[in-house]
Amino acid sequence: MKHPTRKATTHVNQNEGLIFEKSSAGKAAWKLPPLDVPEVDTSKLLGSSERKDLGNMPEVSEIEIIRHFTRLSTWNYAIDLGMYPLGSCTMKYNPRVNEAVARVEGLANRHPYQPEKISQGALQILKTLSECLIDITGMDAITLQPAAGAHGEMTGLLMVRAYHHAQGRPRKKILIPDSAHGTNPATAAMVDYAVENLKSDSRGMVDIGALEAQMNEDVAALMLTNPNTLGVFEQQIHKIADILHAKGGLLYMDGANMNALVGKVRPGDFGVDVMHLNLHKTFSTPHGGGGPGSGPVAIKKILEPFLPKPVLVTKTDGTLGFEYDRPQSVGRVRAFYGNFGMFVRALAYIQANGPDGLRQTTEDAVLNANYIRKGLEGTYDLPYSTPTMHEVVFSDKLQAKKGVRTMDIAKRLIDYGFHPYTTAFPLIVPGALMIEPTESESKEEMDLFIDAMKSIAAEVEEDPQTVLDAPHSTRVSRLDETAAARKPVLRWKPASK
Amino acid sequence: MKHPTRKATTHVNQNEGLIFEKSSAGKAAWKLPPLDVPEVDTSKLLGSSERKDLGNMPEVSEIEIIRHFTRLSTWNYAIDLGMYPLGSCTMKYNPRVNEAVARVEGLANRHPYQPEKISQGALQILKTLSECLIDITGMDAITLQPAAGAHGEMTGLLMVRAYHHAQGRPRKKILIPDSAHGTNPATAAMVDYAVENLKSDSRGMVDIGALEAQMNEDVAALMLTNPNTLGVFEQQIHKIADILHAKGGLLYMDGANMNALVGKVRPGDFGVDVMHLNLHKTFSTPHGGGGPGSGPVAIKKILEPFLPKPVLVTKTDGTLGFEYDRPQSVGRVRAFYGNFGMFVRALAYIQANGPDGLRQTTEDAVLNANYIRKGLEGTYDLPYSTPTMHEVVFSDKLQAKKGVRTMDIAKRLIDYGFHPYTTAFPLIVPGALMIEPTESESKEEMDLFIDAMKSIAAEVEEDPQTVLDAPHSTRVSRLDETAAARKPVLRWKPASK
Amino acid sequence: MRYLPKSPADREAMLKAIGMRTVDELFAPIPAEYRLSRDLQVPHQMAESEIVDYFRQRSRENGEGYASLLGAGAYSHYRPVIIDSLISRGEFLTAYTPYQAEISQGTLQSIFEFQTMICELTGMEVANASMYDGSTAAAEAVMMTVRLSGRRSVIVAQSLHPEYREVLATYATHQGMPLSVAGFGEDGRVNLKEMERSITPETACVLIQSPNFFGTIEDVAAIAEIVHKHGAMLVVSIAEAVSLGIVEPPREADVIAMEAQSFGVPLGFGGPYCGVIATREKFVRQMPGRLVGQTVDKQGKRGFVLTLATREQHIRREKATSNICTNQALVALMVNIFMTVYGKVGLKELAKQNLAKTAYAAAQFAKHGKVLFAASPRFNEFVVETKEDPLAINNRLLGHKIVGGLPLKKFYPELGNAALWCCTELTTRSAIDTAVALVAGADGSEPLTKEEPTVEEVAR
Amino acid sequence: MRYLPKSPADREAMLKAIGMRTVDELFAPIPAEYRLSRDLQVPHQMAESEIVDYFRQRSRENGEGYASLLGAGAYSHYRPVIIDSLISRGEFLTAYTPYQAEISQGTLQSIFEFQTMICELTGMEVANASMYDGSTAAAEAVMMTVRLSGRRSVIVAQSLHPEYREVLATYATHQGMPLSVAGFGEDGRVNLKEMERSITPETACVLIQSPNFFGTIEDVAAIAEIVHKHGAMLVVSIAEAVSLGIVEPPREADVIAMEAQSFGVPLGFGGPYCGVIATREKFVRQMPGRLVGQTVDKQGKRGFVLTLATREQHIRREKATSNICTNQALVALMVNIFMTVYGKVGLKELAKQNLAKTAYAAAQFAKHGKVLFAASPRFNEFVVETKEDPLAINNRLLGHKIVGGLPLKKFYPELGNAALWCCTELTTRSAIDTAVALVAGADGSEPLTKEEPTVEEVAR
Ligand SMILES: Cc1ncc(COP(=O)(O)O)c(C=O)c1O
Ligand SMILES: Cc1ncc(COP(=O)(O)O)c(C=O)c1O
Repeated sequence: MKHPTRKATTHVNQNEGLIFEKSSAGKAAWKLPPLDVPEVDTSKLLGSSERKDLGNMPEVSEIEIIRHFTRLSTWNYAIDLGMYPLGSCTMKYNPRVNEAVARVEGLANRHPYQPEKISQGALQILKTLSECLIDITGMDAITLQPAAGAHGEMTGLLMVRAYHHAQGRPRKKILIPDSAHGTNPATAAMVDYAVENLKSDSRGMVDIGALEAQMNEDVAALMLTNPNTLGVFEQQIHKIADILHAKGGLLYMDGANMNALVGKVRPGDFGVDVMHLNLHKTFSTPHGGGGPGSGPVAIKKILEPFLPKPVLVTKTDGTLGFEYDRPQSVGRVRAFYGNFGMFVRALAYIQANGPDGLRQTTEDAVLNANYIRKGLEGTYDLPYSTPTMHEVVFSDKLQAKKGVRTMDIAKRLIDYGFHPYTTAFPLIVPGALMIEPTESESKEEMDLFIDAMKSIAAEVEEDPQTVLDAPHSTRVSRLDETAAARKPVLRWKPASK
Repeated sequence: MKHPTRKATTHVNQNEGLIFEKSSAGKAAWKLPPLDVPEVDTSKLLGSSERKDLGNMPEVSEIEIIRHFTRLSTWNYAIDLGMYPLGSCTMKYNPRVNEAVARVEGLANRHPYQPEKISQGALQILKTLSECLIDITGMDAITLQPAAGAHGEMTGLLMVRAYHHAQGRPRKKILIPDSAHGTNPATAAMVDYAVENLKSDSRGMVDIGALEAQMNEDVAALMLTNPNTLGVFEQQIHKIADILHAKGGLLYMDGANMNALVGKVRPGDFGVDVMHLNLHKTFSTPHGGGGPGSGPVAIKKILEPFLPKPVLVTKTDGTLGFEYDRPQSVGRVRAFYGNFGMFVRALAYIQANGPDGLRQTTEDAVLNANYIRKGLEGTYDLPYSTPTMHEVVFSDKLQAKKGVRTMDIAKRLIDYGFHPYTTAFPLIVPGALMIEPTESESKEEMDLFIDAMKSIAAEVEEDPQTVLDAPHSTRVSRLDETAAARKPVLRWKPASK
Repeated sequence: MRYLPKSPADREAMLKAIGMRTVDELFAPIPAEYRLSRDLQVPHQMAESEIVDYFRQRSRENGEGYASLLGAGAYSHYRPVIIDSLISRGEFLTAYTPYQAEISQGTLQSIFEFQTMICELTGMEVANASMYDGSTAAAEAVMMTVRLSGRRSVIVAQSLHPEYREVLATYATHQGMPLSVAGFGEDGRVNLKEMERSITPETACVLIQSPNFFGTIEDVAAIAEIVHKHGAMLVVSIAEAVSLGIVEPPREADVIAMEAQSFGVPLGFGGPYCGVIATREKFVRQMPGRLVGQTVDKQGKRGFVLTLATREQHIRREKATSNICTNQALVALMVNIFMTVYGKVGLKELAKQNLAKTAYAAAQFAKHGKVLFAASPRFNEFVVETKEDPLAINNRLLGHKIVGGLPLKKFYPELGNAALWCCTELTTRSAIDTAVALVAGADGSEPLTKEEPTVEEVAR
Repeated sequence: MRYLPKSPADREAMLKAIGMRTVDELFAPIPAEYRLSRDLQVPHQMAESEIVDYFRQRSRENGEGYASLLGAGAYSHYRPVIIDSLISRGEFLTAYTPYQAEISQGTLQSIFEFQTMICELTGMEVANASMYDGSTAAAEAVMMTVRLSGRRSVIVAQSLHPEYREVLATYATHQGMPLSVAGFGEDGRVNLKEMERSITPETACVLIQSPNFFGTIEDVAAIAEIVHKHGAMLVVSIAEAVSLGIVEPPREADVIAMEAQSFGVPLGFGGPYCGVIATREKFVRQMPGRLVGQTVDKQGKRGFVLTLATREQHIRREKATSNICTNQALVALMVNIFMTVYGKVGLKELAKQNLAKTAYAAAQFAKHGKVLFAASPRFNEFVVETKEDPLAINNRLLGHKIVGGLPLKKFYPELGNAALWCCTELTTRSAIDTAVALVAGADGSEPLTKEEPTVEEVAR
């Protein structure tokens, strides 16, 4: 490339077919111990329910499986390899001690229905994590049951809905800023609320005037992300809360961006009634290629009766247990007690940090975002000059003149050894470049990122085609997503059939 | 490349500096628990022995360390990535269960000096593994103390030396075939024996005539590798043993190639008096970038008094323990009891295989070598047409005509997605291509290897320069080893100094 | 803090570059009155060794070392070691959702293989990349049929996992979808007549589980016939994935909602697990969750991408098929590796061992308690009714470090002193014998002798 | 067999390609009379779950859960979790010796960093890539001085680890090198006079250990002066690497032979550990073992290669500096990661904690036994002489799941009822107090009360 990068190069990389293409009858990666009870006659036991054939399931050996997945893994980018500046995703370091403690025998391999009296260890973890998250958010109570952020949103809105019902005046709609993440409106729809868009003002914050105008007795709640998806802190936050509360509405906060606030300010203190957290963002549990996550929902007292059941309680004898008799509960949102393994990791993260570490973490996250903003301001268009917290959003306005869009720049970043930033939203910024470095990036790594972005901007001027054709250094070039959607091939089929 | 390979391509790969280049005062990846005893005054306790400064030791954070070594790792080839056909190295699959059991608390974290009565678990492992290896080799006794093959060679020759001393007629020299691995002569020298070369016959086996001529009362032993480094089984093996024994000499077998024999034939049955095994070859313990290994030495009764101490014994009360009172012992060859962690892995490998698995493994290893020989015969010169066991040795004779040597072909293999074969020996084959696939390679992988080798042979005819300049697909091109040796830079130094 | 890659000097230099003097300036946008002036009330910063000790201690307080005969939606199967070796690779563990296909082919191809194997095992045509768990997958599957059928009421089998029923209720009631329950008969299976009676022209679907909560295998064909006759759809939930190795999958279903935890996912006190939805090709555009599809790059090279995203929240917002975003990707990878290890033959043999252990255990329990629904085919669970309260029995078992079956009173008061027991390939004969002896011991009959029963006995 | 990637059909096809009908033909070269017709007498093929159970059982029979106060050449320090996360990556674990530099840069660069850090810590100019362990490293270091000095006799300190002495004896005697021993004085350190007296014009080197086997720090400067005065070389063995964080390294040595096990290597019942040799640049060509050097590729890009191979067996055969081939690479990587984690400041703080725990323990033991060599500086070990036989004391401790100090009778009969105790950062105060109480209990004096001693007491 014209502008050589100090960050990456290319290296020989193994090809690998689909596992089915390696299968051959008689190969096996399994062996069962001898049966210590009598064999049984399957057909006698199962009759017509007996399965005879497992179709095209593969038959391969252990070494082939190790190589298959090891080779596949080398085709991925990962936090462990470098900066992963996806805005709103908070791709921070995933500590290895979290993985180690999550695998401790008595935590990894115990059944959710074993008697509470022999489950005090796990329950103690739920309790301690709950207390930590309650103090971090400044709320009064919490449920750890939701499996992810969106699931937490649903749980939160269900409580809002139950609350208004209990008040005897159910409401119809949820206000959602146009800068919101897609799960917010999708969630509102799932719990049968109408979605009403709320527009942002010129500084990228909630338009107070519009809010006052749109707020009425039909509005169940406002779903606000704070800092919002522009990385901007809603400075009028308390005014917003007042407007809602004045008309009996509730303030829901999408806590996806808590990485900008932990230890510095608490949503509970600025008027939030209900919020979710993403343990897989703020609290360092790994994204694992898309999940699992965990989306605890923290609430104010007024919503406590509506918590999903069961609720963790300390019993009269001082031991911990679950309370199932919760007449006003919205009910269960999933089986068992939530993604326990993520609770272990999140608590380990909190313990490794302590109060000082958490505060420093937040400060570094905000420092990093501002450093990148400073480094790229001028090179890329900054649609909102409002102060930046944990992430900064540029637009491709300048590059678009040359026909280069945010996705092209993103793909080009790959050649420079980085994972792209977020391009999908916020919708209020056409051609958005949404960049969140998190606290886990060193100055060295960020300087390389800034260099890369500047170098790409220069390429856009000198030879845009190089950028439009990117990536050039990957084992596959840009993939045809349109074709994939037009004639979906969603599974492998044997050539013969 | 003219001949595209189906095996590999190139992909973006992270650069990474030296850890020292990332260091900055105040960064840390460590934290100690609070001290539960009083602080101490270091200078008072240590006086002039107190160290004040740790020089240029790095200061970095945990995420930087994870990325540093993860990035470095992606620059390596490995068995987990593909075929590793290094002749004589037996690069077979390293089962992951071996790693799991080696890390079980009571095996990984126990002290070698803890009382024997609470060490029965570890001692039982030593005993069971010893019994397995004794039956596999057909010998009478064994020591697990040596840390690697060469260490085993030394241990074995020390026993040979002690044996001759005990006989009252010390001897001066060791006979070693010209096809032997470098450690054989090096070891003989280390135990103060003169090395006498023994030439091979036209079929690549020991020249019986020469042996008869050279054998006399000065010869302590013959160090024989069987199958030898050509992958050829010494068909006259018993004759060889007889010639030695007739003159009071001993037959030492280098067991590095046991992967060709396990379960099919036992050295103890064909006249071997002493031999070493490489657990990191035949018994699947990982090479780990060069070690650790383990080189047990199995012997016949006559050598038992000379075993290194301590020796594992079953005590009168039925428990296991070590015997230290061994007046004729050659002494210790290392502290403690050997590379215990490797014993655990080797035993797990034997258990996973059982008698049938071990036999099948040997058969597959020999089948694979013969399949490759068949596939490349004609394309590459085969200096010895004697039947092949676990490995096959070609020469670069045909390609040398175009000025392409074995090392060039080896480097070109890298572009085709394979690790090169062994080029360093056997010395009796100028320009050797020493190929050992092991049993761990599938037909698919070997067909790709054969294609690659044929394709390279074709390139040598069409445009040798491509081969001479290889590799082309790696993050660094061929490195200047001469310069490295002429002005050795063996450590990093701060630019300033 | 040891995770933070900055030295004081770095922070200084960066602040300087930004043109600020203090870190506080960075937080100026936050109204002063809300800024936190105190330390958070969380544990003090701990050393790694302290953290490990803390969780080891919790582990010891959590039934470490107890044998368990519990199933009921969470199953204890052996997890091949390579699962953790592979999912621990940073390239899988610390990657995000594979939106950027060119540097995510590893995750994408593995999901494509996952989708394929789920199809092979369930007999469906398409499967998604995962859902939160079996309970939410079931609820989302029901929502799917509501969208597909244009009908809004739902019938759920009482033999469906009670907690799955609760979750469905949570999802459905708040959307004003009428829910009715179809009970089970003497044989522990859905009461067909009762079910048929409750189907109305407004019935979007019937949701059943097979093997059901009692471990009994439902007559899916018969149920499907009735359901389809009335123009409704059939959703089948599968909670014990290993059953697919030996039990005919519910091919007649329109949608299958599965919990794949049995395939290599640790019990983990209830999560994270791995839900999946599989269905027919024609229904795919109403399917929730991510889907990976095959395509080609500019050179025509095979590659994989996330596809049909127009179903999803990040494109369709309030019109999406679901609000799900983050799923259970890494857990799905565990499942994928498990399915690959056992494969075509191993899964069947594994399932057979589960069957054998369970048949043996049921026969033993039958001597000292009543095994309910004994005539119906079952996989690896069975219900035993005892004179004594199962809670009392379980307390006795705990004394022997054995966790007994799940007392059903809580979910099915009508079943009285019944408990749900489970055996897998990991359940040892001696654990079974000990448990049986302890059950017997309290039932008046003499404790079992330890001698092995003959095959005839077992066959009975 | 589940590790073998072949189906029966594959084997058929391959045999056919080779032109053979049966597998036996492949083994025709082996004289029929030697071919094994029976199964090997090894355990039957076991399932992975059985293998795991087998070793878990052995683990339970191996002192699992006992606290230990043993040192003596093998030290229990905390191992940061990331060590195993990183060395478990297949690219490190399953790679061979990095002879093919272009696809081994990961291993090569990490060894280059290892060599650098060992130099920084030891104060030497060059270090090799590793030796088998501390004992063989010491022996090889001695051989090195024999080659360098042209002299053949060796003096070894009696305060060197007794097993290291045994190993040296094995290496030396069979090469006809005279060995003599230099005893230790009242202060537990090398008796300088005795040492000087035994030096002759034939003395190639003096080999000492510091901190020595008793944990006492030798006066290396004084020893070096004497040794060098007589034209001999000084080899210093370091068995407790963590001491380098707070103890001045033996910069006056000509060769340092180290055991780096303390740096992140599990105790593992004695191995694998990590030996390493460090020396001066001018001696490098007589150094055994692999060396990594920096160089450039054709484009001038920095890279690393194995270098100075002309010292090694695969090039020089019988003229090599040693026969070592396979070394301890993966263990050296553990050491490398450990050194990187603790680094410049952490290593010092870690060493300080070891010092503090040991000072506290020694002060406590001093109340109920005689702490020998008390006046000399020590790191984390100390010798306690008791009236009672330490074996009896240790049996009492075992009852409390504590492994007591190493009775020295076996190695030093002259020290009578003395035992060598060790404390590291992992030794808890309560373990120390319990041990002390149990020692005291038998010495007639009343058992210690559990109340914490005051700082004054400890300082005493
Ligand atoms: C602002 C915001 N809200 C909600 C979500 C949804 O959270 P989850 O993916 O955990 O369901 C995300 C995730 O990207 C987000 O960035
Ligand atoms: C034939 C032969 N002998 C001996 C050795 C030396 O064994 P080690 O490297 O374990 O010391 C090797 C190792 O490559 C070998 O191939």
